[in-house]
Amino acid sequence: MLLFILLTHLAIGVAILGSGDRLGRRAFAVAALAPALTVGWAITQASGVIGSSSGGSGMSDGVPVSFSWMWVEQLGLQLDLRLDGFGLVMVSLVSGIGLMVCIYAMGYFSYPKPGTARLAGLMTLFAGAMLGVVLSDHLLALFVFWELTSITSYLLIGNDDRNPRARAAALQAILITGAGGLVMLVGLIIIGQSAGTYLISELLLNPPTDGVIAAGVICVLVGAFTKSAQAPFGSWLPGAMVAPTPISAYLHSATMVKAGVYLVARLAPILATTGQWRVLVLSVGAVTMVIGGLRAMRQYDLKLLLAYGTISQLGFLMLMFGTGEYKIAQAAVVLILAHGAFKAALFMVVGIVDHEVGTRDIRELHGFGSSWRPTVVVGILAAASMAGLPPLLGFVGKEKALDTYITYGDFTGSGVVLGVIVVGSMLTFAYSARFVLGLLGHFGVADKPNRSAEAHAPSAMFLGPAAVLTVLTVLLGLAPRLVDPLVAAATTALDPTASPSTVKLWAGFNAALGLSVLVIGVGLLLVWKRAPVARLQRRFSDAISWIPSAERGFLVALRSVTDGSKRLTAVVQSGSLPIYLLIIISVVAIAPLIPALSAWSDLPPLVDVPLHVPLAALVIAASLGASIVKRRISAALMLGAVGYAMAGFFIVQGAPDLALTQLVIETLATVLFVLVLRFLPTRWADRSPAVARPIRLTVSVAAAVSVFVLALVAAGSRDSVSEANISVEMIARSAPEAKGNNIVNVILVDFRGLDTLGEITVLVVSGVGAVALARAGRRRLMLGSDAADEVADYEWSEHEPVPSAAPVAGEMDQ
Amino acid sequence: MKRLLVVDTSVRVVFHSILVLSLYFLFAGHNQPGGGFVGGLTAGAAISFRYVAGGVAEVRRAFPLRPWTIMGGGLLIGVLTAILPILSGNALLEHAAWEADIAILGTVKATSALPFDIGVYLVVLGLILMMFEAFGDDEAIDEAVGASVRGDALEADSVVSDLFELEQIRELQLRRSRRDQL
Amino acid sequence: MTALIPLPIAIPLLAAAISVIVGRSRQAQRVIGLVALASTTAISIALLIGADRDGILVAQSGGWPAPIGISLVVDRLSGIMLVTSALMLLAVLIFAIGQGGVERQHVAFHPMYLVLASGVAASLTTGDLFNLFVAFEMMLAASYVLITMGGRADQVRSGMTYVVISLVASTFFIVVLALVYTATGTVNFADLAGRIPQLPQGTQVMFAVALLVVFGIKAGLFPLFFWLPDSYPTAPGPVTAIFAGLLTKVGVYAIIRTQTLLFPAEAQLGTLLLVVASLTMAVGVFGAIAQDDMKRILSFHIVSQIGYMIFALGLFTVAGLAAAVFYTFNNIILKTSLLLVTGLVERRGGSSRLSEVGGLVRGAPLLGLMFALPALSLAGLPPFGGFVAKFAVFDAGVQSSEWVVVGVAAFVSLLTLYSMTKIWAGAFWGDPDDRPRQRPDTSDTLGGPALMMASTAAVVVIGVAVMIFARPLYSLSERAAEDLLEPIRYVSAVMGGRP
Amino acid sequence: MSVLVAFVAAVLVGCGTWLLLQRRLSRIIIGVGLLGHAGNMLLMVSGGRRGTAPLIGTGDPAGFSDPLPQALALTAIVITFGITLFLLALGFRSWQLTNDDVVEDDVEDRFIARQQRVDRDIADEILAEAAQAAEEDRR
Repeated sequence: MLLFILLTHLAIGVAILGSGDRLGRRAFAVAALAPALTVGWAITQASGVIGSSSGGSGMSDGVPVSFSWMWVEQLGLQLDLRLDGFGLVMVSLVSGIGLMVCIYAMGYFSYPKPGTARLAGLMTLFAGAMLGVVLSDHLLALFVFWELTSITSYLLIGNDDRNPRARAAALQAILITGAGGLVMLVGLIIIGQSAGTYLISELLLNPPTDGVIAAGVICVLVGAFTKSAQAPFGSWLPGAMVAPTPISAYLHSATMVKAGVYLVARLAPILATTGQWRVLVLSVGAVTMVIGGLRAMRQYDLKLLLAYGTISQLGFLMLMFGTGEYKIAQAAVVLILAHGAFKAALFMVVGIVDHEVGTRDIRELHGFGSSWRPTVVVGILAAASMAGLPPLLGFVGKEKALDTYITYGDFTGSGVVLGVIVVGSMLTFAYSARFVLGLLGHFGVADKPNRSAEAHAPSAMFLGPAAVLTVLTVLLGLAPRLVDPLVAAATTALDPTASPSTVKLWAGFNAALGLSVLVIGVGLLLVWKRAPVARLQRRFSDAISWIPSAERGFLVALRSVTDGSKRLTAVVQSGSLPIYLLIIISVVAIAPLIPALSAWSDLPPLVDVPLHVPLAALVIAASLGASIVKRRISAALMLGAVGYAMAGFFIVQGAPDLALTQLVIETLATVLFVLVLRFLPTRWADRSPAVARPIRLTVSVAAAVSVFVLALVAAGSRDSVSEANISVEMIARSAPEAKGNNIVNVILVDFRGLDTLGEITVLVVSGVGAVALARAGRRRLMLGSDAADEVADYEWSEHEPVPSAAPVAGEMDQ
Repeated sequence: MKRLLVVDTSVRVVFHSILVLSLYFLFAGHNQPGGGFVGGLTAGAAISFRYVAGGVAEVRRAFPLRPWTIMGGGLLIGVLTAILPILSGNALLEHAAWEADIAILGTVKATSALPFDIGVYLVVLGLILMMFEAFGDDEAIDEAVGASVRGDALEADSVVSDLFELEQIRELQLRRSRRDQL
Repeated sequence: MTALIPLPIAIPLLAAAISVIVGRSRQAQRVIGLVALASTTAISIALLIGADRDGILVAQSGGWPAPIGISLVVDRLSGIMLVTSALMLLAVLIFAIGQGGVERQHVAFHPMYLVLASGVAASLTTGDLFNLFVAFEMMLAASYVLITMGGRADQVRSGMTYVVISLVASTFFIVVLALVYTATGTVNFADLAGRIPQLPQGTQVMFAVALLVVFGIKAGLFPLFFWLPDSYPTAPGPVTAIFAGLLTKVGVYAIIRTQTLLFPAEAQLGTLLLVVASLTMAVGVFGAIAQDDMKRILSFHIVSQIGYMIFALGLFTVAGLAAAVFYTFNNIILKTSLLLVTGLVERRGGSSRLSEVGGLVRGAPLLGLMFALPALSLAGLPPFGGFVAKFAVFDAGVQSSEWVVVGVAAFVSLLTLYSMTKIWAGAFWGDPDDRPRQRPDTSDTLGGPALMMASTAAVVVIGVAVMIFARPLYSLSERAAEDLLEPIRYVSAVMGGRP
Repeated sequence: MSVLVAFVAAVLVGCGTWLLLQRRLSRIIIGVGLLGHAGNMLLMVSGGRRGTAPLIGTGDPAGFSDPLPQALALTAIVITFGITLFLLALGFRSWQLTNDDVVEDDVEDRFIARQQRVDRDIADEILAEAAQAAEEDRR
């Protein structure tokens, strides 16, 4: 069934994509089937997974649903799915919000453009992949789904592909998350190899302690940070806001960006005490939470405000889950639920405003008419939950977070982290208020047109999903007992040793409540003094503007890679044959020479046949001549002379067949050479020598020396091999078995006939090829068809004549 | 082309004697120096005589079969000698041998290596013929060059005759793209 | 079963001979080519199954026992490569027939293509170093003709580079062969495997390096690859596809074969291979980033990915070699499909330059899908076959603690992803109207002629099948790797009872 | 093998390399020819001993020169011959097109090398866009 759910997403997604644009916005109705099915299924599984126990009594006795399928088990690649308590939380987020977003999208895309249905299909595929991430019990299976979410996110961000900014944002997103993914893959391999298993559930029971695991931890965390837009990898998330709002609401606030948090949550109980885990997660989370909050406070675009708010909240979640303390993690579970609900609702409200008013800039909003009241109320409630005001779910979560941190944060630096959380929460309060004030029109600038007052109010269906989520926020905030069993089961799933406590709205007067009051108080102050605060912030950001930002860093990195590539390619890929040959010959000459020198042995006799001496003199003289002469024909004749001298060598050596062949071939080659050379200019001049003469000379000498040494080393090594040459047996078998007296011929046609077969094939090929080339200029003659047009397959050179055609081959007639 | 009777006749005589020599090389190759390669190449040398005497037309007259066919046929014979033994359950290229005592000639040995060598011979012969077709067909070459001067058959290719001037090519491409935009 | 071994060489060759003779009838050539390659594919599959079930298959040509005659050997590695190459050759032939173009216009296309097929099969099955040279020459000679087919100026220019460099490499191969025979007195692989270990160690390493360099030129290793991206893109579309898919990988095969079989552990070039691999990966991918033409981008990626294979080989472990084998055949499939798609893009958009096409995904979504699947796989994104391959390489690298190279590989993998998104954003996204276009052919609703689309789709589907059947395929690669690390199996299979 | 033979092969390789490293195809062909001779020279002596022609019936088989390298050299010679012919055809075609047989540099590579490409890279476009977006964002 687990697999079936995933496959259903795949099937529905592919079906929608396959139908093209025919479905229009109804595609989202089809797409809604998948999350609806998942939610329904999750509800049926809930009682079993959560188990009977309630929060207060400690361990949950829920039984996870699991499924396993081998993919490439030798590599440890297998699909292990497992639905446990925490999985259930994530599934309800992914599919619950997914369902809401699908319904919402039907309203959002009331005037569908081409490509709308594609969004629905890709979103379904994404939902499937995201479910895979949260259901995988196997680290590599998790990675597979993880990357699938990156790909679908890339396609979704860039869906409006004519918009260069969409393409740019998509590229940035996939490069950053892709880079993180790769690093993470290496980390996962390290962890898996040193632990001997990739199963999270097994890792939980036997945490690895190997030395290299510290490196693996860092790698995995880099992946998690990029995915969850943590500093300094967060730059892609604001850019991703070019995607349509339903997509942003779903992927870039509620689900995909939580994948990193999810992974940290899963691994923290296993690895929190390993290597630099806590230092890394907590410092990165802290920086992210504060910077995200600060930036959110400065945005005028509501959507960007929410995006930075999301980054900040993700940092918060990192701080909670990353500790590896189940008490704190329990609070984080509440928080992740709360965040999913209110952030999706807020995005939906922004989408409604954008859709109906045509802007998201708070300077262009001047307050709404009375028909908008439900929308505004929804927005305010959701923002209040984000700000952590009672009695909403956001408050419950934050309160519990502060409380658990105060009580159980007994590791080094927990006090600092607590401080960061308090400061971050103040900022959260401030930007939540900014959102509300913006929605109410407080930032409206007089010289901008007032379009918001008379804008159409959204239809009930359009607002409905946001309203439902907000009602849930209120309801669960008032009665947190409703989620208590789920939270308890999730906590137990994260850490089997956990004994979760109860989630309460009112936990009595304690330090956490005091901090909450402080947060709200300072938050109110920030809001009241927002103008001076903004000035202060601007001055501060000007002061630190010399510090390169993450976006800047990304662009510089990318540009330096592309520029560097061009520069490097310009150098190594010169396009010039002589230079290529120079490099190749140098390598060929020098590489084997180095080991050969170590095997250098005694010299063989200087001369073994006196007759070799005059022949050698002839060869050397002719080959030097061929390299020096300036006339083509002379050079060809010199080459012929070398060939004839070679034939002499063959005769001396006792190889008449070879000599005969050499003689005939040399003659023919010379004739044919001359046949071609008669067309070419008689003398050659090096118009632009590609390789300077000294270098040419050096490489030539090096090649010669190398061959000399190699030949002598090879000859000197012969004695160390005991067996005789294989030709001895050929000589013995030639006459009696192959019925031939000329052993060379017997070898050619019988012993090694396959060589000869290949050889005549080469002759056929080169003959055919030579004729084809030589006659390419007059294809008509050869083919009997008017072939000239299409042979060249769309290459530019064969278009019609261009006016200033360069001189044609006329001079040759002179 | 003006042709001298003496040259013509002597070339034909020489031509045929060299051809016979090449056949000797072919058939004797299994036991003495020679073989398909040397035979074929020698025949090629004979062709070059004909070419000197009368150009490519003379070569065509000497071998009315198309070089394509000769080469393809040679390769076909070669491959068949390689494959046929497989069909009869032997190894690739496994040769059979026969010996017979004939009164006058003494013991005559024939092996199936001979057809293989014939294939080699034909391929080499065909190759040489093709080379003369390719490089020796002066009339056709003149025609092609003429065409390129007139600017029809080769016009596109001759445009890039000055490949060395990159800027020119760049300009060409730009002009072409502009033309396409119009 | 052993009777089948020579057929992947012989059948295409026979077909090539007939194809030369019937040159005037394109229809007959097509039938001959298709029948030959289809039967070759079937036989290759049978051989792979046989080699996997019964162990290494050996046929001695001419019936002469090794090392007198030439041994033809099909072990698991050869079998895998044979099947992959046969499938690709068949698919690309169908594509070429669908395209018309050079296939229709040129008498010599079919014979040359079949010789290429035969040469590839010969290179993969031969058990003889000199015969490997001949097989390479068959393959290369055919590739020379195919790459210049059409005789355009840019083809002649790049053809010269390609032919001269290949010819120089072949000449060095001859020199090395001569020296190998000088030192050992044999050219048979199995025989060499017994004799080379007797040589002084310096000589062994000398031969190992020399063979690596010779095959490295064909495989496109740094710094020997520069000819490759200059020449492949100028060939006619289907030819580029098959070259990109097959030729360099045959070089890689030769490197794997010789380095594992001929040289004992103390002469193996582990570190050198790892260094070369890193440089090849990096320089290749940097080159790809600098390009604008799809064909050239993909050509540089060929180089880059050769680096991965050599990296995995350089580990000399079962995991490494299994990864190398898996990566290699998967890469053949991916590269072929990507270049076939490029051919379709070129047809559809009128150019393969990213600056001249755009927005194809709207008019031809199927084309987009057929690009996206192999491209994602090539970039190593899960769950595609390329991911399994990349994962296997990483896994093996981590096992051997080669951190630096794993790091380079990961970085290169990211740049590959960037490069693929660049093609995607350039050719498939964006507004086609603001780009200079040439002769766009948007007549087909599918995205191209049915036959071209079908054959491309078939290759893409094979690529997807690698993902689905990754488990049996990886097991097979692993068994092939075990064979490679136990050269004695190969030697005893070839030499029989002989020492 | 004697030092002399190795030296001759070395000279052939040196001269061949010298000829290869320039732009004329006809010189390159000659260079390749010299390299090929070097290979054949080494193959010829690779059997390790000189002897009489390996023809059965002409003498003692123990005194034969090694026939296998001869066969290999023959194959190599013929193959090199075939490929050289093809290379000649390339030169011929080059003459048809450009009236010369110079091996030119790759145009595309030169464009990249000179940073002259007028078409802006897609990446450049996207990057510029992203930079602008980032700038606006900064306000």
